[in-house]
Amino acid sequence: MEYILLIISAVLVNNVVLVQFLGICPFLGVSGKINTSLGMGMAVIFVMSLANLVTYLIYNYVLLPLHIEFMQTISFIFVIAFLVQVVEIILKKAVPALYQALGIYLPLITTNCAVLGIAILAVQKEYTIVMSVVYAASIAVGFTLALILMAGIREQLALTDTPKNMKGFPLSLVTAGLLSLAFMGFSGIVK
Amino acid sequence: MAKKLESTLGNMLLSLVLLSMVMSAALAFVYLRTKGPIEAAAQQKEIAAIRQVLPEFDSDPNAAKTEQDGVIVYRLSKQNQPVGYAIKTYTEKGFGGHIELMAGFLPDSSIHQVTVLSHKETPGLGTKMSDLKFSNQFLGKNPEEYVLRVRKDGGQVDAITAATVSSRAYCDALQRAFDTFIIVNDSLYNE
Amino acid sequence: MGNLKYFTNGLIKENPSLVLVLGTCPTLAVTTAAVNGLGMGAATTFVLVCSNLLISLLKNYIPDKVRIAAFILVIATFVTIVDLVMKAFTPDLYSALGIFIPLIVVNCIILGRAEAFAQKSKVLPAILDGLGMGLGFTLAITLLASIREILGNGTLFDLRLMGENASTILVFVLPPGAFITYGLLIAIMNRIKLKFNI
Amino acid sequence: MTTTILYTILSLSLLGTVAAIALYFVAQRFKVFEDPRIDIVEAELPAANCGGCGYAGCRNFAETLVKSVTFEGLYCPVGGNETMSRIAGILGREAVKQDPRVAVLRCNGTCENRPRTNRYDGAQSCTIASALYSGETGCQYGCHGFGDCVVVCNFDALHMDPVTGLPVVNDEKCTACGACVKACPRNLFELRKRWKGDKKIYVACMNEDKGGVAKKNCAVACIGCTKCFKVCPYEAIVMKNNLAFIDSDKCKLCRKCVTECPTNSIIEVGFPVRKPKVDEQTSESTVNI
Amino acid sequence: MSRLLTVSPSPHIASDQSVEKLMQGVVISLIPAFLVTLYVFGLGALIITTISVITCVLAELTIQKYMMKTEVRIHDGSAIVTGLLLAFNLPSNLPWWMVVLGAVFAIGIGKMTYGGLGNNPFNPALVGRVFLLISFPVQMTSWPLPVESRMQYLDAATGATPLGILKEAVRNGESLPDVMNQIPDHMQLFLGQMGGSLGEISALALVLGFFWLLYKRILTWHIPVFTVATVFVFTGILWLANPDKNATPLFHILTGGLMLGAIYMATDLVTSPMTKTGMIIYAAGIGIITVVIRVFGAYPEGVSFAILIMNAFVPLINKYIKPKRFGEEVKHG
Amino acid sequence: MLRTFHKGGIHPPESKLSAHKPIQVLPVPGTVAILLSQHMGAPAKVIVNKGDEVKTGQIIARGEGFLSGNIHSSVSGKVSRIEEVQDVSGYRRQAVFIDVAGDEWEDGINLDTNLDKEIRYDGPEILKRITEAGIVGMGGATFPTHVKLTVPRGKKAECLVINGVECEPYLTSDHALMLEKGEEIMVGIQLLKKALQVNKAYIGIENNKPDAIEKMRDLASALDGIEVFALQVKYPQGGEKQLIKAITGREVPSGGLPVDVGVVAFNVGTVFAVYEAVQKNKPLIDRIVTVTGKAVKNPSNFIARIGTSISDLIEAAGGMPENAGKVISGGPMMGKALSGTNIPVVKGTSGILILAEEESTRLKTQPCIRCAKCVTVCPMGLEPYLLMTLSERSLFDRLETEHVMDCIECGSCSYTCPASRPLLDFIRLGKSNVGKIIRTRKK
Ligand SMILES: Cc1cc2nc3c(=O)[nH]c(=O)nc-3n(C[C@H](O)[C@H](O)[C@H](O)COP(=O)(O)O)c2cc1C
Ligand SMILES: Cc1cc2nc3c(=O)[nH]c(=O)nc-3n(C[C@H](O)[C@H](O)[C@H](O)COP(=O)(O)O)c2cc1C
Ligand SMILES: Cc1cc2nc3c(=O)[nH]c(=O)nc-3n(C[C@H](O)[C@H](O)[C@H](O)COP(=O)(O)O)c2cc1C
Ligand SMILES: Cc1cc2nc3c(=O)[nH]c(=O)nc-3n(C[C@H](O)[C@H](O)[C@H](O)CO)c2cc1C
Ligand code: SF4
Ligand code: SF4
Ligand code: SF4
Ligand code: SF4
Ligand code: FES
Repeated sequence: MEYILLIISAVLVNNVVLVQFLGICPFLGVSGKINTSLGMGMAVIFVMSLANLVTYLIYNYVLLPLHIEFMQTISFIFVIAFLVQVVEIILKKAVPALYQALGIYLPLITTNCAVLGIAILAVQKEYTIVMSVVYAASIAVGFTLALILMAGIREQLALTDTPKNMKGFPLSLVTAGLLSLAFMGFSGIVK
Repeated sequence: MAKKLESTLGNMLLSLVLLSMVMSAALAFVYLRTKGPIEAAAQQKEIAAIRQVLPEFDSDPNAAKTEQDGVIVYRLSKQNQPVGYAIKTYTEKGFGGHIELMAGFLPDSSIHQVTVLSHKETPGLGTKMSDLKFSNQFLGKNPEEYVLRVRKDGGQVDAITAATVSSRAYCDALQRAFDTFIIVNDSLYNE
Repeated sequence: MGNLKYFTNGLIKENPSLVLVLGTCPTLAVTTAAVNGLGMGAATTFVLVCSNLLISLLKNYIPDKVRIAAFILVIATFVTIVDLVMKAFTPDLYSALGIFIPLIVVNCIILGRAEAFAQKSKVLPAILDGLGMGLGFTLAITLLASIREILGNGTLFDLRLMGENASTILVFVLPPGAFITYGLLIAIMNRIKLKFNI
Repeated sequence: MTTTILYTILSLSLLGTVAAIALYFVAQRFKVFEDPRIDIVEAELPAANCGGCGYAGCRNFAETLVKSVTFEGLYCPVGGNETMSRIAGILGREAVKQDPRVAVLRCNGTCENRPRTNRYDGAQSCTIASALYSGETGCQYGCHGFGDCVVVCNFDALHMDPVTGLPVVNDEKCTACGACVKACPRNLFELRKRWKGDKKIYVACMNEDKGGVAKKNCAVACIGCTKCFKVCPYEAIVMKNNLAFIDSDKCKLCRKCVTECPTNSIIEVGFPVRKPKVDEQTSESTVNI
Repeated sequence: MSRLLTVSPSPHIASDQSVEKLMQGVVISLIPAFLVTLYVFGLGALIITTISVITCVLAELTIQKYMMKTEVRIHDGSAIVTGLLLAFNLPSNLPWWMVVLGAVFAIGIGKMTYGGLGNNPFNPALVGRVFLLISFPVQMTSWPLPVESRMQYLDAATGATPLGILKEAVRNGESLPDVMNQIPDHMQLFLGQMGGSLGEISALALVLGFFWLLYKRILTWHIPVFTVATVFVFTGILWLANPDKNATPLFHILTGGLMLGAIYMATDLVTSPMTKTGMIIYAAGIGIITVVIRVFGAYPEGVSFAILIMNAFVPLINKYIKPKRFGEEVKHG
Repeated sequence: MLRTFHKGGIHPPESKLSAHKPIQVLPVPGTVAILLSQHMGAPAKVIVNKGDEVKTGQIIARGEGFLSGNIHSSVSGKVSRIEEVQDVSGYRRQAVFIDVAGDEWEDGINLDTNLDKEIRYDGPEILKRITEAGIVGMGGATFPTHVKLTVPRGKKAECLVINGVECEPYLTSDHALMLEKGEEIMVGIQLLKKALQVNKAYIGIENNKPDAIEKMRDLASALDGIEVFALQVKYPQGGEKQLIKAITGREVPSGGLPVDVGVVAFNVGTVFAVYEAVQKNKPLIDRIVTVTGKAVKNPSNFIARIGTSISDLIEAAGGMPENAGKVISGGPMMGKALSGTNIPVVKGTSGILILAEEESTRLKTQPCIRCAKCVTVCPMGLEPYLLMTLSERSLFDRLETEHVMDCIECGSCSYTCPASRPLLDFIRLGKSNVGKIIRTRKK
């Protein structure tokens, strides 16, 4: 039950993008096409879970014992940057088509503040190692959900005539706002 | 312009390690310089809160401090005359979960003043509990006769409109403070 | 004179928030109050200037292959410094900005400037660029934050602008309001840019 | 106190070392070679991504340029000769020189010249109208006037003239990308050699009908009388299917044909105004180059 | 020939449907519900509806004319429908300026930023309503008592909606059957004797309107029927599982904005799927989310949110749920 | 329960003004212009010269392409010129102009009107006579009938479907034909059955022609293997895929032909032409044309010689109405609007419809309100709103994956759209572009 609530909370109620404001740059950048956003979503799910696993270990087995918690940010970002490189290589070899599609966005996962932010949040919330990973995966699923919904809407909008000044970022942001408005309905389901 | 260093293994290692060392040294230095102030700031905040909820005192709050089930009680005095208790209390029943209050009780067990330390309530709704309009209704009330429950639930507290949940939580935290106060006060009388 | 354009560039023409649309997370998250906007802007500007400075100084001593790693190292250090300093000296602001202070590390603006500008430029332009970008960012998010604070909370820099009991439009301090206000602000910026041919 | 410093330095350095080593090997093993010249060439191209070169965008063209041995058939109409020779310099090759060109409309069937015979009421698109039927006038070769060409011009070089109902080329903006040539279902655009001062002489008609029919449907139609063909001293004019065509590469702008045409279907642009003709009979000899 | 013949591609005849007529049909179908609301809420209802409609139309006019500088198209009537439906989703004692704000938001953000009629992914009226609900939770959740405060506007006496009473009771851990006697019985619910938004109170009037829309072929039955059915089934399961904690399915479909939402808002042509299968998935989604929010969420009512959330899924549904193509199935042996 | 097809379809007002009007013979005009391109494929090759004397029924051009048919003189007289004349699309095409002199028929053509029931020939001979007679589909597509009768290798025809649906509003030529020439049609069906070696034939007639249904049922009951189906009235039931679905329940696969489901379909007019060609040796030189329209004085069904000017037909029906706004060759749903009336009748001309000025203009296009009505009515299960948008934006790859090539151009979508969007205009554009892409890919 605890896990179910955690998952619902992370995916719907406290959606990273729509409520917590993390990972907005890739959310705005990659949400143009449904297929790309699916790929990006999968990459993020993988990287995030892995990142939370590793950062959990580093925090609890290196930083805490040595009393250098203040090194959290710097060590986490290092680890994440490294992980992303690895994922990039795997993708390049294993699924070149996906690699082509995600193009410049893979490196952007490094600067996707959701990955670092969630790692830090998981530490703050003092989750266990399993919960930390489940939390990260659910958050990433929430990210993917938001990304795909957005991509669907944007694909549809691409076939309509939108006002000139609203084209691009403004319309994406307003749409994200309305999505977020709709997701407010889930508030209170889980704390 | 000088030539860039080549990307050889040696150079890469050297530059990264050197940079790491310099940077981490700088960090450690800043950490050590700010460690004191950070703790002091936290202290300062606590003391400031205590000052808000109690009449003037001159004793060191940390001198007389006990803890009961997560509720922290400070006993304050002025010129060795008891001024009252500042009780740092909490509840989990807020709309967003955890809420921390600092409540000041005079020795006659009446409430002197209450202030909110931290919360995760919805802006504009639950946050109104920090407003004087709400918190002033507790001034001078003695929970022994004053029922710390919202009117809906048969108490005497006027809830914040559309934020009954937060109001209830607030009462819950105060009640917890008062319960602790009774125990501590008793034990003090017994001293 | 020539150097001045590095400074003004970030203010309007390549304003990181309103034109490049980078560093969107803090732009959206912390802008519930104008003070937060200023604080966040200042912190970011500090990191931006320091990292631009250091990177442009070190540019010849960092091999290409590890440059991103090195940049991250530098940036992360300054972020941690800001983090510690703010925690020590402005604890209230620190708790309002929360997780978004450590997240300055991944703010795309900073790495972007390091990669696109500082590593190719001399020290002075690098500093000016950092300052301009930082200021542009600060101005933009303070503007956004002011709008949200006024409409959503009825205050500006915590000064009450309306009666205690006036109904404010809560949405503006909630997530949807952030997205929508930001979007409209960029649209207005687009229009201004079009009109004045910037 | 000192331990903290020590630990800090140690941990970060260790992390740095590991990262550096790992990254080094990663970089070594998974190197993907990409010709750096592609970037350089791409930077030289106008980045209009208009496809005028026949490739999918500027980057694609840059790749092709770098790969190919000669520049035969490779030409960026937007950048023009200057760009091409610069790129040739970069790649150490010979650029194909092409005379600068400009689009001209080979139809002068204005509302005045061409009486309407019916009213079109479908989707406002030349291609759709053209697929449906012969058009709003008797001429089945002329401009529909719904501006498909205007829509495709990326350079704002075309607009519809509401009075004539025909598109007008802005010579300054036209880059000869050829988009309009492809878009026009009636094939009315031609990329012609660009002369100094934007001088032009061309047959503004594509009507292949016999003279009588053509003339009936449009006052300025080419009726295929071959007078211009006969008068041209440079053999620049060819006759085909009752229609005259002036080859802009051979034409020397002598303007003899213009006066010869009985239906005024040859247009001259950018010349000083002619003196009013005194004598019809001798006009031929009075016209100088 | 003196007159020129017209030439155009086929077909040369067209049905007599038009956007204007569709919108007129919706307006006509709303008349019964409007009459009920006039009877129940009186003055307030009239004021809110008038302000909402006028503001929507003016907002659209202003934006088209002065900001987008395009052709003015208010004559298509969609702004009137949006205004009406927005009003129907508000309590009758809402201050006038909030109505104005909501209407401007609905049209300005919900519709015109996307280019106007036909382009908006979200239902504009609901965007306006949810905007108001989140911005002014106090005013948006205090409901004038039916009939009693008919002649008042702002200072009407207020009470809770049946769903609000239910939510509060569940939160306090009271047993449902006890609370139920504070709530009008099913017949009253059906006819409209309860507190609530203008248009949602009488299921009967709404169903009447629905039949008119079906008759005029403005709607198909799929979305409303499947939405209500899903809610019925889902709440039925919950009720059977724990009748002490959960209200009856009939209660759920008669209260709140479910009928209004299912018949008028979920069916907005622009923001609903294009195929029958898609519509069924969409309607089921609305039903499920509605119940989840009603039963587990902070808001007593969830229809508006459910519709907006499913609106966001519509492009995906349209992309992946295709009509069955002719000649698609296996060839005849 | 009447049979029909189940996907999509519309109910436009029927407006069959000329129903029950007898077929009148239009007098032979003074000159005719016989177009050389009256079928799907390449124009036929002329074999007469200017100044030649020709007889009625004499072959004047040979169809040499795969989808071409022979063309015969429809009158007797002298070839005055071989020149271009406007066809229904307004473009000028080659035609043989003949100045009429008398009405002398080619030898071997049986001119009597007696019913000739006896089936004398075997399959190949029937096919040969049909080919010679230059018969093409009279249902509108002018697809050469002999090609349809040659079943591709590996496929097998199992039944014949006869299209007497005439679902287009206004048109009544098939209806009139069934009423007056039912017996001949039955013989024609038997001939076609023999040529195709099938033993079942189904005739589909919409329920708004009860007299025709009754008559055909009567006739069929006397014969083996011919069955008449009354069908629910729904456009475009006459589309062969829809008709086959309605009658046999089979769906012609996307991109496939009716023979893929064992069916070959013919229009009743085609069947009548087959009867005349085989039994009477008469080539296809005339056809029934409905002249109709609300403003037309005498909406009528004429039998007219190929090459007659459309203006002659209009004159015969009472002349061009004062308020005529649009003249259409064919029905209001699929017919072609004409830019003038000086256009010769061809083998595919089933009707001339004159719309009044106020019916002629389209309403102003509005933005799509995504009402899904076009999706609902499309008989092919397509999404016209999407196809139009994709076509407008030249997204041809997606158009292809959205099955644009399946569109039968029935126009139901444009008819229904409340926003008056020119859906079919753009879908046609998309089809032609995608068609080009597919063809170049195949090369
Ligand atoms: C998004 C959202 C946020 C809310 N935030 C709070 C809150 O912070 N504090 C609170 O007491 N109630 C909050 N509520 C309202 C409660 O869920 C509940 O409806 C209310 O407290 C009880 O209603 P009443 O106070 O009008 O009796 C919120 C509701 C929603 C939908
Ligand atoms: C290339 C081609 C080959 C065809 N081959 C056959 C055939 O072998 N048998 C047949 O019954 N119909 C054949 N058809 C005819 C079509 O099935 C159809 O009857 C014709 O296109 C006219 O139909 P319509 O009037 O519904 O458009 C062929 C059509 C085409 C375009
Ligand atoms: C939308 C549509 C409607 C049609 N309606 C009819 C019709 O009413 N009657 C008819 O005989 N053919 C109609 N056709 C043509 C038939 O599809 C088919 O071509 C014809 O029945 C084949 O016979 P034919 O080759 O003898 O013409 C229609 C075609 C289409 C695409
Ligand atoms: C059946 C039907 C239902 C409609 N429902 C709504 C609605 O719920 N909200 C709304 O703003 N507009 C509604 N409209 C009007 C119009 O479609 C709407 O404003 C568009 O979403 C604007 O693009 C409706 C129209 C019709 C025909
Ligand atoms: S006028 Fe034609 S050739 Fe010239 S730029 Fe425009 S599209 Fe290209
Ligand atoms: S020139 Fe061609 S494309 Fe342009 S308006 Fe005329 S017909 Fe259309
Ligand atoms: S014209 Fe084509 S797309 Fe339109 S309804 Fe008919 S088959 Fe469907
Ligand atoms: S019928 Fe017209 S308005 Fe409706 S979805 Fe189709 S194209 Fe759009
Ligand atoms: S600031 Fe760019 S992803 Fe968060």
